Amino acid sequence: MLDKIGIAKRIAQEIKNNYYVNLGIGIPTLVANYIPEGINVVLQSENGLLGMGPFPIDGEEDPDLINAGKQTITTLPGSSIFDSAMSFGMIRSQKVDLTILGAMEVSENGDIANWKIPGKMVKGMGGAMDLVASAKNIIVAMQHVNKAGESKLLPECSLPLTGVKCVKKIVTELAVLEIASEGGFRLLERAPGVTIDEIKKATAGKLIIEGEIPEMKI
Amino acid sequence: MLDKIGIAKRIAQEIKNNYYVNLGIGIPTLVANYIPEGINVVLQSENGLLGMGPFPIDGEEDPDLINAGKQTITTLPGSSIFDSAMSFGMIRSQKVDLTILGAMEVSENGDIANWKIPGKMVKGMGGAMDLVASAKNIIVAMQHVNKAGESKLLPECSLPLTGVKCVKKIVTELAVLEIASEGGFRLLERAPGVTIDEIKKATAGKLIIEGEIPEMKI
Amino acid sequence: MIHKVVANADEAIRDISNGMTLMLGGFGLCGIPENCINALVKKGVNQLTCISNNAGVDDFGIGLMLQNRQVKKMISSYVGENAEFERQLLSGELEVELVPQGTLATRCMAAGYGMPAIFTPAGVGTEVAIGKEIRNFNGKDYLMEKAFDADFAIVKAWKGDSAGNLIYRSTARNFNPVMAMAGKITIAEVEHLVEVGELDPDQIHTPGIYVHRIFQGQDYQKRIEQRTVRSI
Amino acid sequence: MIHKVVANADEAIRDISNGMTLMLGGFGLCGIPENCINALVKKGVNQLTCISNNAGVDDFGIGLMLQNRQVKKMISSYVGENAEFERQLLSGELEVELVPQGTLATRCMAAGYGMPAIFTPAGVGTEVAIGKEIRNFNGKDYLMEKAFDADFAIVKAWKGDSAGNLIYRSTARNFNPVMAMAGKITIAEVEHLVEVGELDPDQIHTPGIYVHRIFQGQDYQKRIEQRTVRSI
Repeated sequence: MLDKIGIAKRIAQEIKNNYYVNLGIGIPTLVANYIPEGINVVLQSENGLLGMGPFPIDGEEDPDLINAGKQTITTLPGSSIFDSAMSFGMIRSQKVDLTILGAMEVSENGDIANWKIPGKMVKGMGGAMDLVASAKNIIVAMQHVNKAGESKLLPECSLPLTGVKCVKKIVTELAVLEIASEGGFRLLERAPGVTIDEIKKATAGKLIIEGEIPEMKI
Repeated sequence: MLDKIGIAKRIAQEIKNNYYVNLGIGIPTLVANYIPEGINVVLQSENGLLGMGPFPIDGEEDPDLINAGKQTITTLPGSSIFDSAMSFGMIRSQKVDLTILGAMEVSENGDIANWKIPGKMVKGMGGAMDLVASAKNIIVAMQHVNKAGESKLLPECSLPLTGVKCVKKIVTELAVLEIASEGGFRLLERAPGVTIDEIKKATAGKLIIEGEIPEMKI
Repeated sequence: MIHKVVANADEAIRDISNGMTLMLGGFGLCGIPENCINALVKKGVNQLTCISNNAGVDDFGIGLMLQNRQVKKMISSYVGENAEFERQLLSGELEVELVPQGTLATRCMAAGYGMPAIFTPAGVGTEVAIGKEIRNFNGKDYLMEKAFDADFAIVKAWKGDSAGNLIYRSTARNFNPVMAMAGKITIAEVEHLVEVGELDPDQIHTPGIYVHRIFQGQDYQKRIEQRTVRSI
Repeated sequence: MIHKVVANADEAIRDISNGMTLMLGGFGLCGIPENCINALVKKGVNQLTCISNNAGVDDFGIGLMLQNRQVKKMISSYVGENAEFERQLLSGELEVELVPQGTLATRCMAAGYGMPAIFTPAGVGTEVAIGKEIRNFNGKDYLMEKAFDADFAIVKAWKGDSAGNLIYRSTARNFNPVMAMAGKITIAEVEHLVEVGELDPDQIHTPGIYVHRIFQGQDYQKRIEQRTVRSI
């Protein structure tokens, strides 16, 4: 079973050389720390920055320089700044190669819900709806089950949707799965020490298991 | 009867303090030279400049700095440069107070034709269609009759239109006229030494003459 | 050049009245028009519709206007940092229209570019699409979203000149340029007000034609919402 | 950072082939990609559709490609400086689609911003409107105009870095930024190619994400179409 850092490390393996990547808040933000050596990647922050660098050292925080999670950050040589319309312009026109974000629920046809719990939470969708509606490749980083122990991989989402038929891959503490074109969660890899039965038990939606399922290499 | 400079001088009187103005090619360009003292005006050039200055002095031409007529120009303190999309964005959103342009024909309901003579001339509309479709106030600077002696103020345009019901005022070598809301060319002023009969003879569209018609003050 | 300078925030917002629609620049607390917000709180104008990506925090930014019950409706993409906001919303005191962030930005840009509506795939198949026209282009569905219509846009820039030209600094740019284009009247507060001629025309982000009033802001706090540092 | 530098124009245009659609930046002869145009002429690729505000003059710019009969169709707003163009058009050798200048710019921007279509009042009631959907918003008619779809966009900038970030100079900016965003592949030629880190992130007009290939241009002529001076 993976911890958050393990999930981030496994997702980092999905990043290919010369990718432009948008990282959501939470686990996705951690992915930046584990990008393999020799892989060139440019991080896009949808508040208007390409080439996001690491957090600043203490005392060098700049209130004018934040990421989409409102964290103080830095730029890198080659960074560029732009306004919000251009930022989502490049997202809509699919210049961003990969979007990694969290989710409350994912359905077996690739729907995602991550912005609202009716009557309880009204934080808003931020840029998530724009990202999932346009991104060529969307990977979800999340826990396999919620705090009540219920599966977050469902036949259909119960919460208000963020986007439909858009998720390509899911990385959880238990497994790597992809959305099959015919519908269903195709199991690709097991987390170290996790059995297929454990994954079955934690997956409410249709789980597709074909052949040997290898263990992840982290 | 006015010469081109006279037409430009008369039109210059229409420019109010703190106006943003777009000047077309030809007579409209001359208007810039006769803006009254004490009137602040900013000239917009649709290729991407606010705050167009005078032509450069000999030897200081910059090939990167031209107006929409492709003439070498200069900037002024307070100028700004932008791309073509923003330039027409500010035109469409009516931030430009006044557009002055030439015409081949104007109809009595304010239609204008100035971009094409079928089978003969195919230069294109450039920015004229955008300007006439959006400008709050459009003044046409032109000769009252064409080279063949035919009126250019018509019941209906015979040439392909640039825009419909958009011209507000016309200044020719003979007269100042406005488009009446009910249709027709309302005569406002005569050029020095020009009689009403001469204007009538040169105007094919409906001419509205109410009360005394004063002579222009240039 | 046309002179746009006013003395201060109070003068800049003098004719903002009850029931108006305002756009307010900024992302989180970054690049928000602090001086104008404080002046609006002081003036006490209310029943406002505010278009802003976020709603501030409880004791800063638009949060101050919420505390003061000046806001009738918020149009935002993310409002998750504000307990008073959540209370007013759940109690029904505050109307909220949540809009995808890119749609919010593009509806501002559409207003500034004289485009009455735009098409975006964001929100297709979700409750954001309810009641909206859906249109298929090249096999993909898009929502038609309308340009915003705001009485005032209030933005914060780093530098500005007396002709209203603006330059933003770093990610404090965010929504400010698109909102600056979109107000019937646009007010800009700047950290550094300079004379015309001091800004390079090639570097201006918002041309002065879009700005009606500009003033030198005072006492910027520029609060940081999530101070995050790394160990060396 | 992602490295975008290629050796020269020939390498940059290596895979442009017959029948493709190209966008070419510039207004008149100002800010045109001289090096790439010369390389296209040398390569002799033909049956091209060219989207460009103007068509050059007889012996410079896109005029060279017209002389060489490489262009099947021009999509432009103003083509009045080119006798060979007019001859080919009147003889039927050349297809021409004339587009209002603002519509041309905005259809490029729409492609770069992932918007399949835009609305503009330009051309309503004229032959430009023939066959197009008309839509009324707030009492005013607008045409729906589609985003362009170009295989390559070819632009010229003043400075650029190896990550593809671009800065334009003065009115040589014109169509270049909107076309840079719009190509499936975007090629930028620059007067000054610099290392990453030398350009201020706040001053970049075209972020590198939009640019796929960049090279240091050579021997710029930068011809002036209408040299106009004043007496002192």
